[in-house]
Amino acid sequence: MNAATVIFLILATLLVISSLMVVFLRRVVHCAMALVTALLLIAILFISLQAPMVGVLQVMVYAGAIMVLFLFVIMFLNPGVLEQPSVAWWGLAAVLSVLLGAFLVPLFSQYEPGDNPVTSTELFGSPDVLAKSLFGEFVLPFEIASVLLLVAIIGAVVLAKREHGSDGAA
Amino acid sequence: MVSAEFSTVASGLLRWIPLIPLCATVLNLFWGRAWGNRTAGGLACAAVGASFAIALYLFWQLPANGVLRDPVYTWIESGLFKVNVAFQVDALTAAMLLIVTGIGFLIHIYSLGYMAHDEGFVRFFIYLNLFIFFMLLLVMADNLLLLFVGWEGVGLCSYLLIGFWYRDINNTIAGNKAFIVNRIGDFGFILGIFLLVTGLGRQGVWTLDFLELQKHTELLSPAMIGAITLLLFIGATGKSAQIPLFVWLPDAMAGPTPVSALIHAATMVTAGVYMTARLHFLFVLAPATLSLIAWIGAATAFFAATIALTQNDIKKVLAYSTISQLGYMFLAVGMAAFSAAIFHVFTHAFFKACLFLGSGSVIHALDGEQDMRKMGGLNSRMPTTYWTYLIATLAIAGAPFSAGFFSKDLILWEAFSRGAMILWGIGLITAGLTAFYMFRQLFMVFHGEFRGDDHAKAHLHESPAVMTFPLVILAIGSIFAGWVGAPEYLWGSRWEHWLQPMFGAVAAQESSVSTEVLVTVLTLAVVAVGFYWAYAKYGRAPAKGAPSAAEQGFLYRLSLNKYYIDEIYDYLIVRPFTGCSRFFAEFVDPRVIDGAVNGVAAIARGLSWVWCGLQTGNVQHYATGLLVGTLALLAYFLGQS
Amino acid sequence: MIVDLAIIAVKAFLVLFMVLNLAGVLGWVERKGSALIQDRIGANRASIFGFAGMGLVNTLIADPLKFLTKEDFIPPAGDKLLHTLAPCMALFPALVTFAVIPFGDVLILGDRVINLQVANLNVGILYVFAMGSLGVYGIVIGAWASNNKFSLLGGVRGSAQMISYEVAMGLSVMGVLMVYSTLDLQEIARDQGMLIRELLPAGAAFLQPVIGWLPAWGVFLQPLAFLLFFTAAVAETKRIPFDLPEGESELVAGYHVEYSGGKFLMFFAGESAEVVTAAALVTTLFFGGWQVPYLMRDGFHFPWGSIWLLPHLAVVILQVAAFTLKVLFFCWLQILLRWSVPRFRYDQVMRLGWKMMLPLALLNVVVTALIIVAAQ
Amino acid sequence: MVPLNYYLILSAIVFSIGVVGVLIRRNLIVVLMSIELMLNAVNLTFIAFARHLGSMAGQVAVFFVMAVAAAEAVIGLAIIISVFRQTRTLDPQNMQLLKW
Repeated sequence: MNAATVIFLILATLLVISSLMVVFLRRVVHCAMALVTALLLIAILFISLQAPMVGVLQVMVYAGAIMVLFLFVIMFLNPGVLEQPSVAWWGLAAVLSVLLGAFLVPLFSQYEPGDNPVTSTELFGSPDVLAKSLFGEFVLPFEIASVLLLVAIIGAVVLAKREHGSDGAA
Repeated sequence: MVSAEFSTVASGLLRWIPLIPLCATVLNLFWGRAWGNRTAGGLACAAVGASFAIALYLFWQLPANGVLRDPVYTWIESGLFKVNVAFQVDALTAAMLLIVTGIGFLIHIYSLGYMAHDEGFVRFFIYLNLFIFFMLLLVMADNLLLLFVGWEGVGLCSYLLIGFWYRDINNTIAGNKAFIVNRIGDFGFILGIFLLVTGLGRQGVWTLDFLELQKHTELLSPAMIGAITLLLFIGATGKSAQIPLFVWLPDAMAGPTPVSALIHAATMVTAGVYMTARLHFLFVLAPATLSLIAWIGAATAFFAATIALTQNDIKKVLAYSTISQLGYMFLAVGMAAFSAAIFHVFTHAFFKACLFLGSGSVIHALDGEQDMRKMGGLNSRMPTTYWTYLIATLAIAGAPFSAGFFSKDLILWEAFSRGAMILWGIGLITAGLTAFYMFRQLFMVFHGEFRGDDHAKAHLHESPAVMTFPLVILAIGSIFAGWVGAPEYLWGSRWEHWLQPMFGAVAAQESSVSTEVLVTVLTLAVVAVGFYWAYAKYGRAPAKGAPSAAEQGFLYRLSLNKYYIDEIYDYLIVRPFTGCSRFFAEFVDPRVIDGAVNGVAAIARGLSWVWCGLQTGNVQHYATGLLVGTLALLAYFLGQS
Repeated sequence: MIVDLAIIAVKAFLVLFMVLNLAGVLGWVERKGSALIQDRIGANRASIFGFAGMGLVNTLIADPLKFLTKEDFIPPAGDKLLHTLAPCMALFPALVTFAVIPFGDVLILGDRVINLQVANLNVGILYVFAMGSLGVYGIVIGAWASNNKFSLLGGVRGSAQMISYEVAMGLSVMGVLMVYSTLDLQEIARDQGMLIRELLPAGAAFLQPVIGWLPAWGVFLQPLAFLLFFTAAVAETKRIPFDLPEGESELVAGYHVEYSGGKFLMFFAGESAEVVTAAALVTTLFFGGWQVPYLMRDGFHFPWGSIWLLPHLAVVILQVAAFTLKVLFFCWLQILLRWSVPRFRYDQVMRLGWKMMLPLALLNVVVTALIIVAAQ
Repeated sequence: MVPLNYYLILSAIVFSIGVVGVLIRRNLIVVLMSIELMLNAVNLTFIAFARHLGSMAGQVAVFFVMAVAAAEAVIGLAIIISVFRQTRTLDPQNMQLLKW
């Protein structure tokens, strides 16, 4: 068990704990902060997997933009009431999800990594390599993604625009 | 046999002949009410007048034995089968063109006066123009399908115009009757077209073009031709009111009188004759059909004439006389004397239109009274109408040197010279009957003293000039129109020379002029007998008027009630048919069919309710469903590996 | 191995030390500067044992003492944990940003080549933005945790404002990245050592005598980007004229109404640290970073050809000094701004960000791209 | 060098936790956050495989997942806001109008 594995295990435990917090904490803001933590941990895992570009993007996009948006909305609506979970439903859902985990974990643990991983060069995961494949073979999906984002912007504007007469929350 | 095509400057004009009335129809349809009666009526008349002018021009342009063609565009093209919207004018079409547009023009003008006080004025002229359009389509079509379109179109217009005064239910019923009876005929007609297309198609010739058909007739087996011509003739009986489908025409008199004159006397009802003449190259190859046509024609002529003897409605008499004259025409067709048939169409158009318009003038004067027993002594009150009526009566009765004399005589001579003695006899007797009932009508209407009430007597008046002018023109026509077809022993027939080449050389009848003169004299004698009988019975002692049906004999009542044909049809055909359809409508459709459909729907709904419970509307439940499905798939694949 | 770690630790410590002290000094400079601008005597009361001289030193010691000895108040209805975490979240990103900012070229000690930069990321600039975006949390969480309407409003404003200006900021930098075609700040700094004449395409040779002698600094290549970036950076620091989240006049103190003592000090230090960060970024991206004009690794190479060789150590010292001076200049510039410009209205801030800076930045990107393509 | 399986198992666990959140939470915002968590678990798998197979495709895929996630979050939050304006609640159990 070398140092890398130890670090990974620490990160993994932290990640699992924080994601559990996301799901089981009762205050929405706490959930959001737990999720931010989880995202940062995942970003670190990315960087440790020789994907620095994606890792930093992860921090920028998720932690920097999306989660701030979540917080913004949470404060916008500021739902004071805490939810009352129904025990039976909890039980069913929990059992099902545990079942899912019970399916997936052994499946992945039995997965044969095949031959030893490709000894990647120093450049692997660097911005220009990513850019080359992104604007090379994946240029069409890239354009489509841009269209998707445009649609999302318009949709958000239309949805959140307060129509005349009715004054919404906040 | 004519197939030489001439495409002169004139041929470009062809399409405008039908198009102008159509344009008038559309314009009046949208803006007629806004423009008002005067403008709308003027527009309608002008349109038909323009068509008439073009028709005249083409008539002069038309080269001897020539054909003018104007292909507009390709209408249907499926595989080898190709149908154009194309117009053609040859001698036959030219004759029909002149009749349709000329008579139509006069009747339009007449209608201006006749319909002046009707609130449906604009609608009337819209229908009338539409009819002219379809009629021209019919006579100018260069293929059978386009002809059929016109055929159906005129049927539609006739229906619309018979039921023109739709507020009276009887008119609507009459319209329906005409339409339905025509459907029967048209069904036979379209079957005939199908048979023709497939019959030629099997031989590899996919066409309905008349010129093409004429070239390829030999491809068809005689039996096939017989069937085709028979079916087409059924269509003709429907449109031209022959036995057994003549019952609609008398009821069609419910329409306005100009309509009766134009559609149900001059033009539309002769469409059947035109069609047979147009397809003569088929009919001449089917002797059986021809003889059937001849017999049916003769029977119709006689039959209708006997009914006309006793009718008291002024227009009914004319209607039955029309049927009988049509019978003459088909007799000629049956004799394969197509030019004679068309000749009779030509002359008949003049005097029958004149008669109808005259009767219309009378009815107009008596505001709506049609019963001849309430008329009489009108000759002094409305002289123009009287004199024109008299001339037309003479013409139809076949008085010497009148239009009817030449044409009817020609037909009888054709029958005689072809040795069809029985048919000739029937025709001869019918001629006498014709003379009788026409003069009976003349005496009852115009002679003696007036039998109506004083109120009606008070405002008897001659019709306005706009109505009498066409009468005069038509009266002149009824005298001189026949002269173009004079027999050989007189100054000879230009008509024959002009039209005959269309139909190929007829078997030259070897018979001396003397016999022909003899036959003519015999005919005149019979006519004279008929005239005298009428004079004796109605002209001399008009005071007692028509005897009531009661003290008459059985034959009289039989004739008066039109041999109970309508009742017979009603019992034999209509009742069982309606009963059958009632059964289907009231039992089969609601119980069986709807039951099946609703049953299926009910089952589906019942099943769906079972599953509706699953749709809670809660997103998370759906998500759970997704998860369960995923688990199932995972389990399946894990189980496999 | 150990030595490398040691060197990294030393570099990290040095940078942290510098930044925090600079932040502290800024506090004093700010007071003095404001006093100067407002024509009054300021920050002359801090006396230790009656010794009031050396205002800087005194203030440096007195301020923290004052803050740390005050009561640390947590609003009872608030959220204890987050209320405590928030200041750290505010301070942390400002500090770690410096990890990727180069303060000098390589230092060669014997056979060991030391890169004068704490962490050499090949995605440095992105890292900077990532950290900058994390800065929002401090405000938002602090505002929410103190359960106070004013601070909540401040938090909402802050989050909205910072997100808006991050967009304009990132887009404005895009031009620079395209020019130097790298994300590595150290690389960017090195490229700015070139002269413009080395970049000029053959087509624009006639410009040689005019601007050919200029160093290829970002400000010369991307003037518009510099303006936009500087404005956005100032907005990111949430200082006047962009101090809507605090807005004393309408929100009392905005997101840190409920903060006092050490936690407020952390907010305060965080703000100062952000000022320094902004200055450092502007320097690195647009003013050659540690570059001294015409100073190569072995000495000065003037455009008119004459060469003045220098020992390596002197070169390194010159570079670090140059970097520090530039940073100080921009810090001073921001202070000048803060005390001489009135505050925007909130809608004005939003309009400026979205309707003026964003389109301009996009335009800049497009134009730059066109020029680059044309030059090739 | 950490074996690939570790990352896979970790992402599986995180994914399952996210599923739990989606199923049981009665606050739409948290549900949305759980979805983000699931997406990130998948991203982790992508990156791990990319590293293992030495192909950039995985990282590019993550790139696109991020784009989609951003769009999804924006639209989802907008919908949540407008729903909250109508019915002053975030509880999906109170939003059951959309059925037969």
